[in-house]
Amino acid sequence: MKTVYKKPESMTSATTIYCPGCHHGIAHRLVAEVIDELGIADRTIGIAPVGCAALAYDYFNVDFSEAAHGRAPAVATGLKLTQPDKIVFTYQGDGDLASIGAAEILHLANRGFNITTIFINNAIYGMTGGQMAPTSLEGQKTATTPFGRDLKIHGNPMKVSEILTQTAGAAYIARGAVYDPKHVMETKKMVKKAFQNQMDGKGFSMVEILSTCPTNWGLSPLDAVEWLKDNMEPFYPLGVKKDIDQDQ
Amino acid sequence: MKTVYKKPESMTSATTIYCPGCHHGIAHRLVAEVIDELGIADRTIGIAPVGCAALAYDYFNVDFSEAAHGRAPAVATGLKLTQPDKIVFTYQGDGDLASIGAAEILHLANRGFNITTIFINNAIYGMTGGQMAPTSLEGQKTATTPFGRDLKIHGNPMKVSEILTQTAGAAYIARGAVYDPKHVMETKKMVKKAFQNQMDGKGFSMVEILSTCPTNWGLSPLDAVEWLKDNMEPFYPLGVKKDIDQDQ
Amino acid sequence: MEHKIILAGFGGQGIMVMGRLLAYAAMHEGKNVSWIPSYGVEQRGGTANCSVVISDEIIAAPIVAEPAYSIIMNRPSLDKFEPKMAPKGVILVNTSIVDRDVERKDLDVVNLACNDEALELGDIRYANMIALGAFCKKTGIIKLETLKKSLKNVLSARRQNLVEINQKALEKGYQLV
Amino acid sequence: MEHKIILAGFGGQGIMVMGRLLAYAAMHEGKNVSWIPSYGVEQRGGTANCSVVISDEIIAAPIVAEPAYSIIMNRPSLDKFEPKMAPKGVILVNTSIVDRDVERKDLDVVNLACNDEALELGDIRYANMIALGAFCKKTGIIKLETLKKSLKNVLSARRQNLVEINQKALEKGYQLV
Amino acid sequence: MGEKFLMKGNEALGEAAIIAGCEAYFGYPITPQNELTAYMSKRMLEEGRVFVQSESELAAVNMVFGAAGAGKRTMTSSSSPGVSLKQEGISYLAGARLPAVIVNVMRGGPGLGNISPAQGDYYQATRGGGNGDYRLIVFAPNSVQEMADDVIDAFYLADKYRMPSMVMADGMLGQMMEPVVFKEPKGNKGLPPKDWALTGAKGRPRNIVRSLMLGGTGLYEHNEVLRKIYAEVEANEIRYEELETADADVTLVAYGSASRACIGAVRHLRAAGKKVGLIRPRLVWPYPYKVLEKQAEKSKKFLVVEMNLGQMLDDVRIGVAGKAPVEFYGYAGGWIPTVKEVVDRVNQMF
Amino acid sequence: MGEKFLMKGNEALGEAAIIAGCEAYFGYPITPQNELTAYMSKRMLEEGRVFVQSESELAAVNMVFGAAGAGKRTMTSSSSPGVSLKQEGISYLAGARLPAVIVNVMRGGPGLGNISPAQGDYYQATRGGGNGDYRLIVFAPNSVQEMADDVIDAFYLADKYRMPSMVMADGMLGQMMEPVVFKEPKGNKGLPPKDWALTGAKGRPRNIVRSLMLGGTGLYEHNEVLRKIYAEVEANEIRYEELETADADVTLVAYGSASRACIGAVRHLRAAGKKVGLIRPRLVWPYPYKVLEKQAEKSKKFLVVEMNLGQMLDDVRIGVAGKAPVEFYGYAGGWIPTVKEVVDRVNQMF
Amino acid sequence: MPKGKVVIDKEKCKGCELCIATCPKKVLGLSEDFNTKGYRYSTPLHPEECIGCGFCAMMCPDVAIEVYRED
Amino acid sequence: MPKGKVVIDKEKCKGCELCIATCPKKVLGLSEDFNTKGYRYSTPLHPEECIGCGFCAMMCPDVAIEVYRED
Ligand SMILES: Cc1ncc(C[n+]2csc(CCOP(=O)(O)OP(=O)(O)O)c2C)c(N)n1
Ligand SMILES: Cc1ncc(C[n+]2csc(CCOP(=O)(O)OP(=O)(O)O)c2C)c(N)n1
Ligand code: SF4
Ligand code: SF4
Ligand code: SF4
Ligand code: SF4
Ligand code: SF4
Ligand code: SF4
Ligand SMILES: [Mg+2]
Ligand SMILES: [Mg+2]
Repeated sequence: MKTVYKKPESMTSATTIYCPGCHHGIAHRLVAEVIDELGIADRTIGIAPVGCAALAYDYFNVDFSEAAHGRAPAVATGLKLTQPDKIVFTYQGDGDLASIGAAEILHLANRGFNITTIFINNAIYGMTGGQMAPTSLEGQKTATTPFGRDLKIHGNPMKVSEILTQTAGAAYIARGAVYDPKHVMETKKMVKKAFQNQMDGKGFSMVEILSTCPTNWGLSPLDAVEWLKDNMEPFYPLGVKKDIDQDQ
Repeated sequence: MKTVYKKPESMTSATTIYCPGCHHGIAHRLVAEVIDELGIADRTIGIAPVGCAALAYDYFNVDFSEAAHGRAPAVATGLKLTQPDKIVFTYQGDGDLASIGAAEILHLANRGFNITTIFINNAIYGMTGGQMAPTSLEGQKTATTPFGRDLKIHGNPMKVSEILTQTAGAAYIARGAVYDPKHVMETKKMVKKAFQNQMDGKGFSMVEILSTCPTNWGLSPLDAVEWLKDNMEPFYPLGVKKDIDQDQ
Repeated sequence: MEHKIILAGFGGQGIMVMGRLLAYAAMHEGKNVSWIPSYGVEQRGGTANCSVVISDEIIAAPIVAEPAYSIIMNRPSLDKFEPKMAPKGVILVNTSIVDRDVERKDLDVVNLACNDEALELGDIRYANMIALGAFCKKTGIIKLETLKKSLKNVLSARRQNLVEINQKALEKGYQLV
Repeated sequence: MEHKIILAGFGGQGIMVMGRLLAYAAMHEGKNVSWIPSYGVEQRGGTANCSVVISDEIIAAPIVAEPAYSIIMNRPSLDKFEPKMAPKGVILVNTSIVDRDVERKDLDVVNLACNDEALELGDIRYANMIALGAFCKKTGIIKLETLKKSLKNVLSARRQNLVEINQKALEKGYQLV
Repeated sequence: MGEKFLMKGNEALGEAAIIAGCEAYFGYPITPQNELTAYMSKRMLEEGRVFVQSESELAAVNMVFGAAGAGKRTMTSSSSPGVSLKQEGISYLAGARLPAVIVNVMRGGPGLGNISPAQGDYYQATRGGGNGDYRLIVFAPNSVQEMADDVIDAFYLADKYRMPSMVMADGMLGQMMEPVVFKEPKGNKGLPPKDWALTGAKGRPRNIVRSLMLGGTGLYEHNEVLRKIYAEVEANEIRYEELETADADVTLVAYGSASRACIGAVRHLRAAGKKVGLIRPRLVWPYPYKVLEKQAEKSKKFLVVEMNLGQMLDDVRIGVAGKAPVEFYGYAGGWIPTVKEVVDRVNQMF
Repeated sequence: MGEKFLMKGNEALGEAAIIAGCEAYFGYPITPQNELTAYMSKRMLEEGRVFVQSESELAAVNMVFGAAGAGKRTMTSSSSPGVSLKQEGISYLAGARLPAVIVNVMRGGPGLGNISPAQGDYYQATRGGGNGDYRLIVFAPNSVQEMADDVIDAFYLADKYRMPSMVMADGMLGQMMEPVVFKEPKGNKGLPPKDWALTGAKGRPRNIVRSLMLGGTGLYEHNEVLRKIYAEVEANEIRYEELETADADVTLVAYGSASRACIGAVRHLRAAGKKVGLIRPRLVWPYPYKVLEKQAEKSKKFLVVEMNLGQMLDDVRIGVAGKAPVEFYGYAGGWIPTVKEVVDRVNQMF
Repeated sequence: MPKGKVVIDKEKCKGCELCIATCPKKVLGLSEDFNTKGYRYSTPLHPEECIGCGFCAMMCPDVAIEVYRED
Repeated sequence: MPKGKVVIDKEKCKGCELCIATCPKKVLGLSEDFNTKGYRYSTPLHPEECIGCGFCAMMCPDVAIEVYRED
């Protein structure tokens, strides 16, 4: 029998600390599959965020650095500029990337340094127990919006990908999801493109992945998928937002 | 004889520390004129940046706070939310707002808090002696781009106003200049609108003002105006970039 | 007197509420008391546990390293805490879920099929109160009445209607030992 | 011996270069030397000045608070530094621009119309070298030759063609005292 | 006496702030202080006051700068790495002489470390991790009750001296529940008016809030003002507790969570006939140097117990001034001393 | 001996870094260290190395984290408020055991303060303004020559002990020109290989760079490793200079810019027959406590001179340990002691 | 229809049911018993129905699934 | 053409010439002498030509100019 699916080489056999059904695991897998397919495992350096994926280095079979909360783009800059032949990627949550690290990602994108970012948007702070993220939706109840996110009080949800399209240095910005096989396949293409771009020296590339946090949303993994489709996807439309290869 | 022009009441009689011909002075004047015209001097609180305008409080006859470099939006948030009836504005340079303070301005704009920002884009760090700003142009020689800004090495110039239009909370984003009377008049209208919006509770409003830094550009004040027109204005086109009143 | 207690089980078993109830009751009886959860990454999927200390004096160490008492609601918790128990400690084990016996011979073991007993009351969610009721009787650290009275303090406003059924569970557990 | 010198004037008058030249020359003569500009916001539009200390020993205080020597190239600098001069200090004043006399009686004053003399060489930009040449003669702190030789160290690569004319200015200033 | 509540330390901090009249809270989530931010997100809105979950700790402390500049009682809280990020802002608060309360619920370090209780930020809190010469009034509670009491006092003293104050707790105190009774705050009794606040210049000359003092001797003089205020605080506000120190041969010195095991140890060792006492600074700045100096005249030995590698140790050495040997017992990264450990360690000293 | 240059301190720092093999520099402008960033912006490109003007000090120190993680010699520089912003990052560097050099050209504080020379960040540098228990090797040069020498040593010792080091200068040293001769660096002689670096896992198991140690006793053990390393540094790397201390009745203690006036004062006072000496720590961490302890056996009095309100004062008190009175002379916010001032102050002690 | 085979590592499974919901052939279901981490795990209830499409593996966040198909 | 009057505070002026360049009537020019701050300052060389348009004042970064016009 031929093998249809097996654990990618670039993943370790460690069991993740992620909650049941958490999309972090799927996103990890896609990244690992892409690293395998591109044959770059021995020259890839990943950067783990502060967030549920803080221990990402336990799950990837490649060199990894930690980064202070939000500063993965800066750490990536230090790693990449000193070793331009290496493939450097950051893996960041919405608190990490969109909140505390907003300046760093904006400047990385605007500079256009040749780095890849995987951005996990689960509309919440998973690691710290479910507080509002910049991407939390109107009305969403979280640990810090106990009465629901009120736009007057808590401000508006942030569309990071749309904002970053306005930067000169972004080569590729896309938003995917992983809630069914079709989207898993589409999103994997995006991830691959984002890595391929770096190999081709095209500049900053980012894939935002709409993800569930069943635990902090207070939903079962399957209900969480439905909530994502009903609430997140309409507000954060999927698709390629910028692609210098297409735009030219 | 009737008075055509006199120092606005909201300005003190102190002589500024600004270099001859520096556009900071004109921008100050416009803000003071608007404060006078709206009759809000006794309930306005300004926030000075870290930059050449760090001593702005010496020149305005209204309550003023200092802010750490880049953090004026945060200081403004603290002042405004605790006193919603006051008119709070930040006055920030391109180093302050676009570089170190990128996260704060992005989040203020996205939240849409009811605050006004005057953003002086002179494509350089004036105060510290002429280093590259995020807004410095391709090829521009500065203290930290001695061979000219090389996009591959130093990254791309940042179009802050265009980026901020993508935030949900920005009510009004406009870019003006003050290099001749016509533009002074136009820009004053923008500034007035940005303050009026706050009085009307419409949300975050910002006016970017393209400005000269004759000293650090190494040009006479008049040559600096020409440089601005020839180089900055084409890259940073003037006009209203977003206006919820128009867009609706 | 100082009583050092560990309560442990899976996340959804109401371990924290059980601990808080014990702590409240002790406070209502005029004791010094402390409650502290073990917090951290290990919580996810692993065991949840909390320390409760009840004392007549100032509590020197709220985190219990060597419990004299414990309520063990699942197997991983038994594996983790059995070796840590103080000599001759009292250990209450939820045999509905725990599939092995306590190995240490010095311990004073109470075996109770909490889930099954709870199911009789209509829902396995009351297993924690069954356990606590039994623990109360066995140890005498706290009065059953105080536990019952304190229930309103630990149930959220929305759940006040469950006071009565939880009181029943406490009583049932009390009777079972 | 330790010589504490202040050089002061407007921003565009080549004050810093004058100071650096003096410092270089002193270094070339094997002395300990320090040069430090006054920096800060006050520089804009105000006076620019620098301290030079030349010494046989380690220099204890590079910032000169009480200069024994000064070259004063404009009026605000005179106002600022005249009161600070050490008793009986040597003060060289650029009378082309400074429109008042030195008031202190104890000071050893050298009045020199540096700008006018420089203009004779073709450009008022050489006023600083005129002043320094004169200062050299008057004080004997440094040799004219060393100053002349050190010029190449302070002029940027693009300005090396100006070495000669600046040397002339130094000489001219030297002659004038 | 009010009602007795069983509360988490983090929540008690929040409720005490509400009682103390905190008008604006700015925070960013971080373990182990999350319950405080969550608590404020609910209670402040219920009270019609200001709550903002800021984009970062930097933003939070600078929002505090704004609210404090408006003359409001304001607070921010975080845990170790987050407090590191606030250092510039705290230095600004001190420089601009703005009263505000900062809470640090310390965790293991350095760097990201872990989320276990620790006392590794003692230096940062007492010596100013930010730039320049400034101080914070630093409370070191060792129980949920003290956390509540200290927040109330922290607001008051901040206003009294026009300077920021800090409540330095740790993950154990933040996470644990204990009974707490909230005391009546003093309100504004005896406090100077905030006539420097930025409230709009209606009917008065404009006010300026700043730490920048360019040119001339402005900053020098400003620092002399700070020096005077700090000397005043040191003269007025020393707070500590002594336990069995009168005849102690060995004196323990500890604060916060570490001091609880020490209290247990003293009890235990006294019961065993050993002459052991404890000095427990309630404020770690200003520091009770004189108390230690006096104790050093009678006590033969000192043992500092900290959940770090030895930080208050410096202060004890300064206080004891060579009059007796000072030993240290401490580990970092999640160690919480047990009574038994302290007892064993002290027994080595006899 | 190489050529003698007349150079600004800031530029000498830069050239020395180039000579020391600094492969990546990340900085953000701030007075009075701007010449260093400017110098690197030119020279690093000329050398084909990495220069980035980062968006902030935070970004700079985290870029350093990246470059250090890659096993490269790397440096960042700033002045006081900017260094405050780096505290979290520095704590991370220490936690992850990454070698790197941080330069602080100190200015007046607290807050924005001013741009005059000052020594107000001594506490921050020597005790860690960031969270947790960590140390930096802290150089305190007092001349342009020493600035150059120290940068070279700072890179070497950082690599040797796998920890960050700091060169702590001030606005006067940064802005002044003095003659400087660049010494030959030791290169990598005697240094451990950087087999932990992130260079891609080709032909070896993957490497991980981190300070996070969750669960179990990982962080506790990590801190014990740090404790051991720090003890080693304290045993090996004490550096100080003594001037006329052998028979000194009054011993001055000073570092950096403040020490220059003290050298002048010692000379002056000795000429006047007064027995005065100076101890000048060249590294302020590790600190020469034992040197002070020994000196306290012969010297009657100590005077600490600092351009702050008294920070190293703590260390001198700890070192002297009560054996002699320790007095303090210092002001903050732009004060630079003159020889005359120090002489006058010392004369009060006789 | 091709014939497939699905292999699930029960110890890696966290019982999230994402695979179960996605299987077009309803091959998978939750076990009655628990794995050592305390989860009911996914298991092929109707292995004969499996077409080896790999969808289940694609959805598994814990890489607990291997899929094979007849060539 | 209306008649205007321009008044320049010579001590506030920094001699940047922005007003001079903007004046439609070429009224203004730099002085020969310096003010106390050392700047050559702007001064009405042809005051009679002034139409009181206020452009000069609008361009002055130092608020050194007042303009009046006949009603
Ligand atoms: C400086 C700092 N601030 C705050 C934290 C606490 N913290 C850890 S993870 C996190 C947010 C995680 O949310 P996100 O980035 O969305 O990742 P997720 O867990 O949702 O994947 C925060 C605030 C920290 N470790 N450091
Ligand atoms: C934290 C911090 N970093 C850096 C500085 C130094 N600094 C002062 S002003 C400035 C930049 C000013 O540039 P910009 O904001 O463009 O204002 P401009 O002077 O051009 O008006 C910098 C970097 C500082 N004071 N604080
Ligand atoms: S908390 Fe949320 S984001 Fe984190 S592992 Fe659990 S489900 Fe995933
Ligand atoms: S340096 Fe530039 S921005 Fe600053 S005052 Fe001078 S001209 Fe204006
Ligand atoms: S491979 Fe396809 S058919 Fe087989 S179990 Fe998985 S999803 Fe079902
Ligand atoms: S998707 Fe994976 S973890 Fe989830 S139930 Fe299926 S096999 Fe188990
Ligand atoms: S008012 Fe108009 S015409 Fe008169 S001087 Fe000014 S610009 Fe010229
Ligand atoms: S614009 Fe103002 S400052 Fe400039 S020359 Fe005219 S009057 Fe003077
Ligand atoms: Mg998230
Ligand atoms: Mg600028």
